[in-house]
Amino acid sequence: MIGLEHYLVLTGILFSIGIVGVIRRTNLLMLFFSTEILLNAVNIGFAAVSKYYGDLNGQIFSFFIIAIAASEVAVGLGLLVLWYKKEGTIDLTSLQMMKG
Amino acid sequence: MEKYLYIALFAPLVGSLFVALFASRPKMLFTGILASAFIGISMIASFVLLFHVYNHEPLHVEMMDWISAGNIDIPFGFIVDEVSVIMMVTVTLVSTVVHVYSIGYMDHDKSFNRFFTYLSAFVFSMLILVMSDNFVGLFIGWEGVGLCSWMLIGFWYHKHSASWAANEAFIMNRIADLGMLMGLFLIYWNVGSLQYSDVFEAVKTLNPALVGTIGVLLFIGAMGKSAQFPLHTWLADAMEGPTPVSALIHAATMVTAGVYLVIRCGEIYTIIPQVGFGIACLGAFVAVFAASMALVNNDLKRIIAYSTLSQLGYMFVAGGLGAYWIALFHLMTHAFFKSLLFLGAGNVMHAMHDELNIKKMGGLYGSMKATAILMSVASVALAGIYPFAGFFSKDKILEVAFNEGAYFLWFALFIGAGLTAFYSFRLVMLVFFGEKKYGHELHPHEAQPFVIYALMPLGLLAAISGFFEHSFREFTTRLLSDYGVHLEHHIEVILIASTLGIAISGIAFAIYMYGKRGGFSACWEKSFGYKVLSNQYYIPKLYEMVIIKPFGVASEFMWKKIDVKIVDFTVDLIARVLYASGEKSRKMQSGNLSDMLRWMIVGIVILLALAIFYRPMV
Amino acid sequence: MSDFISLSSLNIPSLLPMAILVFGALFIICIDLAVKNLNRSFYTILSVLFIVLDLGVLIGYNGASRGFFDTVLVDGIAILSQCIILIASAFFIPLSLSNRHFKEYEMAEYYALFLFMIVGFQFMVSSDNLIVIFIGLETASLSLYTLIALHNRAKAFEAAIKYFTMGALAAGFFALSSLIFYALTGSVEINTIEAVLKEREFQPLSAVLAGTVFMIAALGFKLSVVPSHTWTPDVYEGSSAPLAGYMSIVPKIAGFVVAMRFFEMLIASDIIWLEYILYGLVVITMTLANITALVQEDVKRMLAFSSISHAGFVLSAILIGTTQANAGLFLYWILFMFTNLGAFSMLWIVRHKNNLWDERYQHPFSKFSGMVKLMPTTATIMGVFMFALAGMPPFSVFWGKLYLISAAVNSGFIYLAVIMVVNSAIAVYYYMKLMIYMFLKEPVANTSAVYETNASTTLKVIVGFATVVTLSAVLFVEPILNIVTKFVILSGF
Amino acid sequence: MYEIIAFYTFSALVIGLFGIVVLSKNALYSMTALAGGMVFISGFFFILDAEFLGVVQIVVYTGAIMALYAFGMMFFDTTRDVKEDIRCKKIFYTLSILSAVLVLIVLSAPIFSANIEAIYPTLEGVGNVQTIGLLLFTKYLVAFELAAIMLLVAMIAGIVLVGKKLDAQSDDLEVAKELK
Amino acid sequence: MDHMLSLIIFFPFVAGLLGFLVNKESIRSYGVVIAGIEFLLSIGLWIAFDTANAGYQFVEFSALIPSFGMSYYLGVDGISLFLVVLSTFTVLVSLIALNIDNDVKNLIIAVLFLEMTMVAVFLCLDVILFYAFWELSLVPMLYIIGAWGSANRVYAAIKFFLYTFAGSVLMLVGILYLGYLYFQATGVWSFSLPDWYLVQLPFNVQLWLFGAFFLAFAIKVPMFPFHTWLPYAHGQAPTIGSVILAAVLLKMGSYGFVRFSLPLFPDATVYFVYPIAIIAVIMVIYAAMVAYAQEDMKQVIAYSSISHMGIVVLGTFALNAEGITGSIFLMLSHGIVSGALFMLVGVIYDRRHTKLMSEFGGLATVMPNFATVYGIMLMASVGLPLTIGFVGEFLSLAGFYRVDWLVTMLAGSGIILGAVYMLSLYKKSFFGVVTKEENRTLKDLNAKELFALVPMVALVIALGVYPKPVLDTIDISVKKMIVLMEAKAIHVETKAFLINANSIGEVQ
Repeated sequence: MIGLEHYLVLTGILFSIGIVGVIRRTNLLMLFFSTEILLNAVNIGFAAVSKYYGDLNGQIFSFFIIAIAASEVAVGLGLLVLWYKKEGTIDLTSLQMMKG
Repeated sequence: MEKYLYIALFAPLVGSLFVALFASRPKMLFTGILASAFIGISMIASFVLLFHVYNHEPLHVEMMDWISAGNIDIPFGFIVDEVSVIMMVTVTLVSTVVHVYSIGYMDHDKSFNRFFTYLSAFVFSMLILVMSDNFVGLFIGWEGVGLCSWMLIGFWYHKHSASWAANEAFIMNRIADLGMLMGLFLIYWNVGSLQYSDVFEAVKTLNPALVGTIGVLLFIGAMGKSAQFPLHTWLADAMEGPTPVSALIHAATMVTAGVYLVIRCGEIYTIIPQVGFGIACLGAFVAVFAASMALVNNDLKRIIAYSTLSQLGYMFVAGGLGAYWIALFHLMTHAFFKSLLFLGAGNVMHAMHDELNIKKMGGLYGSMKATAILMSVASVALAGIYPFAGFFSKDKILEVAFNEGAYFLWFALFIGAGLTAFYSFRLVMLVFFGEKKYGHELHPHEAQPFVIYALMPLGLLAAISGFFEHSFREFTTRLLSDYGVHLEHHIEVILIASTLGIAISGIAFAIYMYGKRGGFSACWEKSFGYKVLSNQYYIPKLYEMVIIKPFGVASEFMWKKIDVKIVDFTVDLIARVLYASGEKSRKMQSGNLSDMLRWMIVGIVILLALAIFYRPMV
Repeated sequence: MSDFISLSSLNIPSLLPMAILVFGALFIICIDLAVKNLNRSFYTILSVLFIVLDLGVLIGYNGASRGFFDTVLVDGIAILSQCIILIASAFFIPLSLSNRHFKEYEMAEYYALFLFMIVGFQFMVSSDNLIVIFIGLETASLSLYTLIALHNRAKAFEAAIKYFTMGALAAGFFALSSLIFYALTGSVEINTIEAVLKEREFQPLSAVLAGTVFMIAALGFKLSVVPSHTWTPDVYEGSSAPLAGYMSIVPKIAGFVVAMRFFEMLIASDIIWLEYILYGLVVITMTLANITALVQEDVKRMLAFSSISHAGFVLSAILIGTTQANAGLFLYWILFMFTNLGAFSMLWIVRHKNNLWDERYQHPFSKFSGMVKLMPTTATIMGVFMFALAGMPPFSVFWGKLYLISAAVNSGFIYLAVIMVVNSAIAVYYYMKLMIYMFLKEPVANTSAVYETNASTTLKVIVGFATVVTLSAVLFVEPILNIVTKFVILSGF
Repeated sequence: MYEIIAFYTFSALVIGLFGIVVLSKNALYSMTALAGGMVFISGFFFILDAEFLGVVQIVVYTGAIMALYAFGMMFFDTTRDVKEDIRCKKIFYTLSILSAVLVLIVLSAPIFSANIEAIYPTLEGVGNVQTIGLLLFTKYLVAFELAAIMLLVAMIAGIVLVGKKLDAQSDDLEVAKELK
Repeated sequence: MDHMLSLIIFFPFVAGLLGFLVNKESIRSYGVVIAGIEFLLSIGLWIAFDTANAGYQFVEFSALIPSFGMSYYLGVDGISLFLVVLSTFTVLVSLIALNIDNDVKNLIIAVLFLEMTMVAVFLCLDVILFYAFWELSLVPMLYIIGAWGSANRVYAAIKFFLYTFAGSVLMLVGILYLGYLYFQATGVWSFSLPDWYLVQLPFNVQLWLFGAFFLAFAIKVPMFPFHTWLPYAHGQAPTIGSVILAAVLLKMGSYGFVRFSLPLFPDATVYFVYPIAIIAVIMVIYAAMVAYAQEDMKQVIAYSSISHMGIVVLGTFALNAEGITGSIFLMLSHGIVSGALFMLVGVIYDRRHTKLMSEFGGLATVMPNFATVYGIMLMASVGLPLTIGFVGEFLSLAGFYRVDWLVTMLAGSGIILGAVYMLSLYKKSFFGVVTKEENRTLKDLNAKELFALVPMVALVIALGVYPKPVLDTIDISVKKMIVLMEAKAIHVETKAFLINANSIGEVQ
């Protein structure tokens, strides 16, 4: 029997990986991948807690998080497409028109 | 009788205001005549009041309330008693003469009308000063004469020296006024009133030390107006004003206001003889000190100014020693002969086209007989030769000093008397006698006849007013504490004789030196003593170096360094620091998305670290 | 689990406000399918009508009620904030009726998305279930990203992408926070979480605090709390003025309501740590934003920083946590809404298609130079809004400030009050900067025409309305305060 | 035992794959690794008796999301190596390590406590999918509908953003004509 | 007459709004007429004012935010009555003398708005309302300085605005805290001053609140070292701005002390008497010295304002009827005198476009009337008896003498230093010979300027000769306030101090 801690630690590790990705990536598409990792990490956590409590709320939450992730991807990609059409790149260093 | 009081008081004001309407117009003769007439009316009213007071009782009116706040209640109240009526008569009399004289003297001045405005305003202020029944009213006049003095000294404002002297006079007076003001406050808070009657009633019960302070503070005020050391420098400089002004203000009236104050507050000073003695000492010092400066000065008017100073010293000796009526008497006689002296000097100046150096005159007797005689009379009076007015009053003062046992005071005054005689006649000799030293382009001529006639009364009074001594004493001591000299007869005689003797020898020496010898040798003029004296003991220079210049530098420093560089800079610094930190914090907004995300994570990291490691008591 | 669920137990009316707008949005899309090329005015008015209808329904509510298995919670603050959201929407949508034509306003989708966004916010405020809040938040956010991008300028895209990316990260934080609280308490409903935490006396504390931290980060992003505020100026600058103004009001009030629900329990239970942290955040957010605003060159960016600062200011209400403070929050935000409505509408009015004044900025300060000489009324009105934002009495925001500071003082937060007023003093400078340009400098333009290309009657009416409210705010304070206090007390804050 | 092996295997795989996602220079690798990782995550769901989630994970993530990404990638032409400069490396490393450590500390803290009463317990004997369905359509009906709206929004957003309408340069369209 | 005060406050406001409709050519006359009517209204107020009544009169009360205790509460007593009259008078006179041609419409409307705020500050009895108008008064002034000032005007305007605004924010906290204390004490919210007068506050609270209020007032007065905005504001402001600023706006600060600091925090006031007296002395001497060093005529007068305000502050903190009445009277006199002086500088500036004293000299020859009026004002400024300047100065100093003679003497040196800088100014610019060719042709005062200045001269003399009606009216209210302070004081020492300050007794 794997303890809940294991799952939570795993969640932590994955979330950290996601954060590292968020910090590191300058390619917007790959940056979005990292945000997916964040959500996935949390999903594991929810499922695990749900299981150990014998409570279904967690699973429901996970389910909705998946839905949210899906929606985000749709909008995010749409924005990226727009940007790419305009600038021909999806590197975030190109997004520096506004600052100061 | 109140009617006369108001007439006496307000006639000059009306004259002044009326003339003021034409102040900026070119000369109009009638303004001078009108102003003189108003002063004349005032004089007549004053005489009426004099007789009234002499025969009946003093007059006291309250015109209206002036300031009332808290417990302070100061009315415009006027009192015509023995002292003030003497002052009124003296003031209006001299003023009338000076006014009439000025019509001639200022004849060619383009600001003729303005002059009379100021002059009459001065008379009004002076009357307020002497007639007020309370200290603050006195202070009104006090400042009012200061203002008029400022305007009149600086009458020829286009001259730098004139305006400078005017300011000097005003500011020096202000210094003293502060002392006086403090005195008033002290009186108010201890007595609860500033009416003379209340105050004199109350001081008797007050702590003598306190009364002493009051006395000192009031005397500080008097020192400024009467140009006592160390606030004396303005008086000589004030000679920049037109000569009638010098005659009226800086000889006869305003400068004696200090003496008047001491006399008026006699009831205070009798309680505190120590302070009175101090005043007397200062007076004696000034008497000699000023006389010594007069010895070597070559400026016609300055000599007379120093003489005035010296005579004021005499008055303070009398006042300080409690001989109030004598002080007042000397004040009056001095007013007559000193103004005469000044007015005569004015004639001379006119004749010499405003030349003031007596070394460049001489032999004017030929062309200006009347003036010469009048000035000689005045000088004799000043020197204190029997039977002229000065003899009676000045001699009394010497007696008083002797009587009080203050022999060194007596001695100082005694020396002063000799010096006085000497410099007076030095002046007369250098101006009227000896050889002509002025250029040939000058043709001195006598002043207009009416001017000379106007001077006649003064000449007369200078000659004979001394004979009123007894009635004067009888009259004034109704109010003032009497002071009798209780010397043995022979001592008295010796004193009189010796005083007369030194005066006469002074005169004789002067006549000898300047009549026969033609002045001192040149090497005297190079000696140290002469330089010290002619530079007024270097006191003006000292003031310049110790007060005026440092003040200017300090002011500059306050402004440029403290105000701009420190205070204002600090304020701006706050603003600049904020703005600069804005520029710094702006860098946070790099516009780079990666940085923005990192900031979020930085926030999380910090907060998490705090959450784990920072635990304030829950 | 019962098989039988009574319809009445669902409390369908609680969902009605959202339902109306969903219907409206769908209706608009359908119309677009049926009839092509309908004018923007049609959609605008239609949307406004739906919103007004919704508002009408909402006004009938008073009191806390739950519905749909407790997932919907219509309590006082929910009603209040929904009102604010709806009123703000009703005023900001008609700004589309400007003189110039913009692509996005010709699209029916714009209006549909707008209505969906409102629905999202409504759900966000009227639920204490983290799942519903989260989905509501995302619905609203996704719509908002799209709306920003629809402005169809490079800057708008940049703004949308920046906003989106940071939003995605914030969503991750929200999810993690929910996970932690779920793991701690086994519930995703705030009131249950609260109850369980209280029962366990907030042990283990570090986990509770960690969950709070992530929640702060997630909500802080919405509320633009430092250091998650960096998106704000860029997004405001990139989006159209009406949308920027909208963003300065509506998402934040939604965020505040969630924050209120979430943090109030923790504050109330004397977790000093949170108090300190919030204190720090409030102060930093106010101050940093103010300081940065000092050096801005563009009015819109300046307003962005100003709105960060205002948000920080209002966040103090949550820190203080008394009824007066919470009422003050709403009062402040209502007054702030009208003022910002006016300010951003003015920017919208003076918009010019070309950046005549500065290569980068649409509304640099120099643009307004000497405006009073060309358009005295416009300049004066703008000035009124600026002074109102600066908290100058007796204009609108002052009263909010007054009430909030009073709340701070009353609860012993004297230093906080001092910091708040000092910040107001700093803030005055940058608002005044615009005044200085408008009133004290010489004009750069020869004619007022360049300032009027976008002005239309509708815009003028809206601005006029905002002006009236801003000017005469003192008269509204009492009724607003009464209502707000009533509702806040009703919902137990 | 089987569970433990599965857990550790999946964990290792997922961590490894996600590591690749984050660190790889090649977008294609990265994406493939992400897809793989997500599949393996569904493995956890199956271990945790959340079959429904597992299925959804595979279908939605791997099926829909990854497909979208794939399309996106083709569009953006990022199949080649992506050149990324890590900005401010020091900050990057510190931040990464710090955040990782802190998140781990937080999540490994002893937060588990046994006596929590399940509000919506997993029902023995009834399939996971069934229970979830029941819950979704009762308790979470509103959330579900809202999610539907969200997806609708996403759809509309996607269509509008990518659609042709926005291609035209907006500034040119901004013509000054009065309201009709 | 029930709404007399509202009428006085809002008449200029409404007139200002309507002024937008008035044609540019006629706006000047419009402004003068409005200001004239307003002035007559305030005179009417004075006539209708019951001088025997020490309390508030013409009270208007209506609740604005009842749940927060804020109300529309107006009232006038002897302390504020004359400040109102002074405000309306100053505005009238400065509008008559107005000599600006560009954008005159905006200027006049701004001035009318300013008039509303000024009058309202003196009439509000609700503290929040007071604060509102207090802050609001900055706005028109900002505009006036910034738009019509000279070269460095924007800097000066910003400095003025930010400095005074920043200063008063702490007061807001103070106000709110005091409101809270009142609420705690009574259970009712109220921000009305008469209500607050009834609350006794603990000593340390008084200290803090006094500090909060002090900063706002001190900056406004302005007290050293918070004065640096003033020279800039005056130096750059147009004439009308300087006149109003000096005549009225500075008085708000000193009025604040009298109205708020003293009666609300008697113990703290007594506690701080010496520090404040020392600041006042520094103000007097330091500002006078700095004034002496100035090269710009206007700056001299600006610094002289600081110097005179020092005496006002000193008088206020004498805490006896003499001092406070005197300081209020000095506010009036300083308002008139410095207003007139600024106006006179404006006259010369209009002609020569410079204010440097070195540019002038011998003006007395060229412009005798100007020199005369200047001279009179100057003498009033140095506090010559029978001018308005003396009464207040005398009373203020006399009042403080009861507290401390040394401080009084040092502050009294202001009468010397005042003479120094004023006379040197006069000498530099008016005396001497005309050195600059362009000065030779300067025109003397024209009819408009005379029309504005002559009433001021008349007032300077009239109130100098007969200040009694004004003094009496002020005095009765001040005495009431002192009684209140004494009753409110919680420390025995404070009571003793107040009793002592108000009674005749032995003083060294």
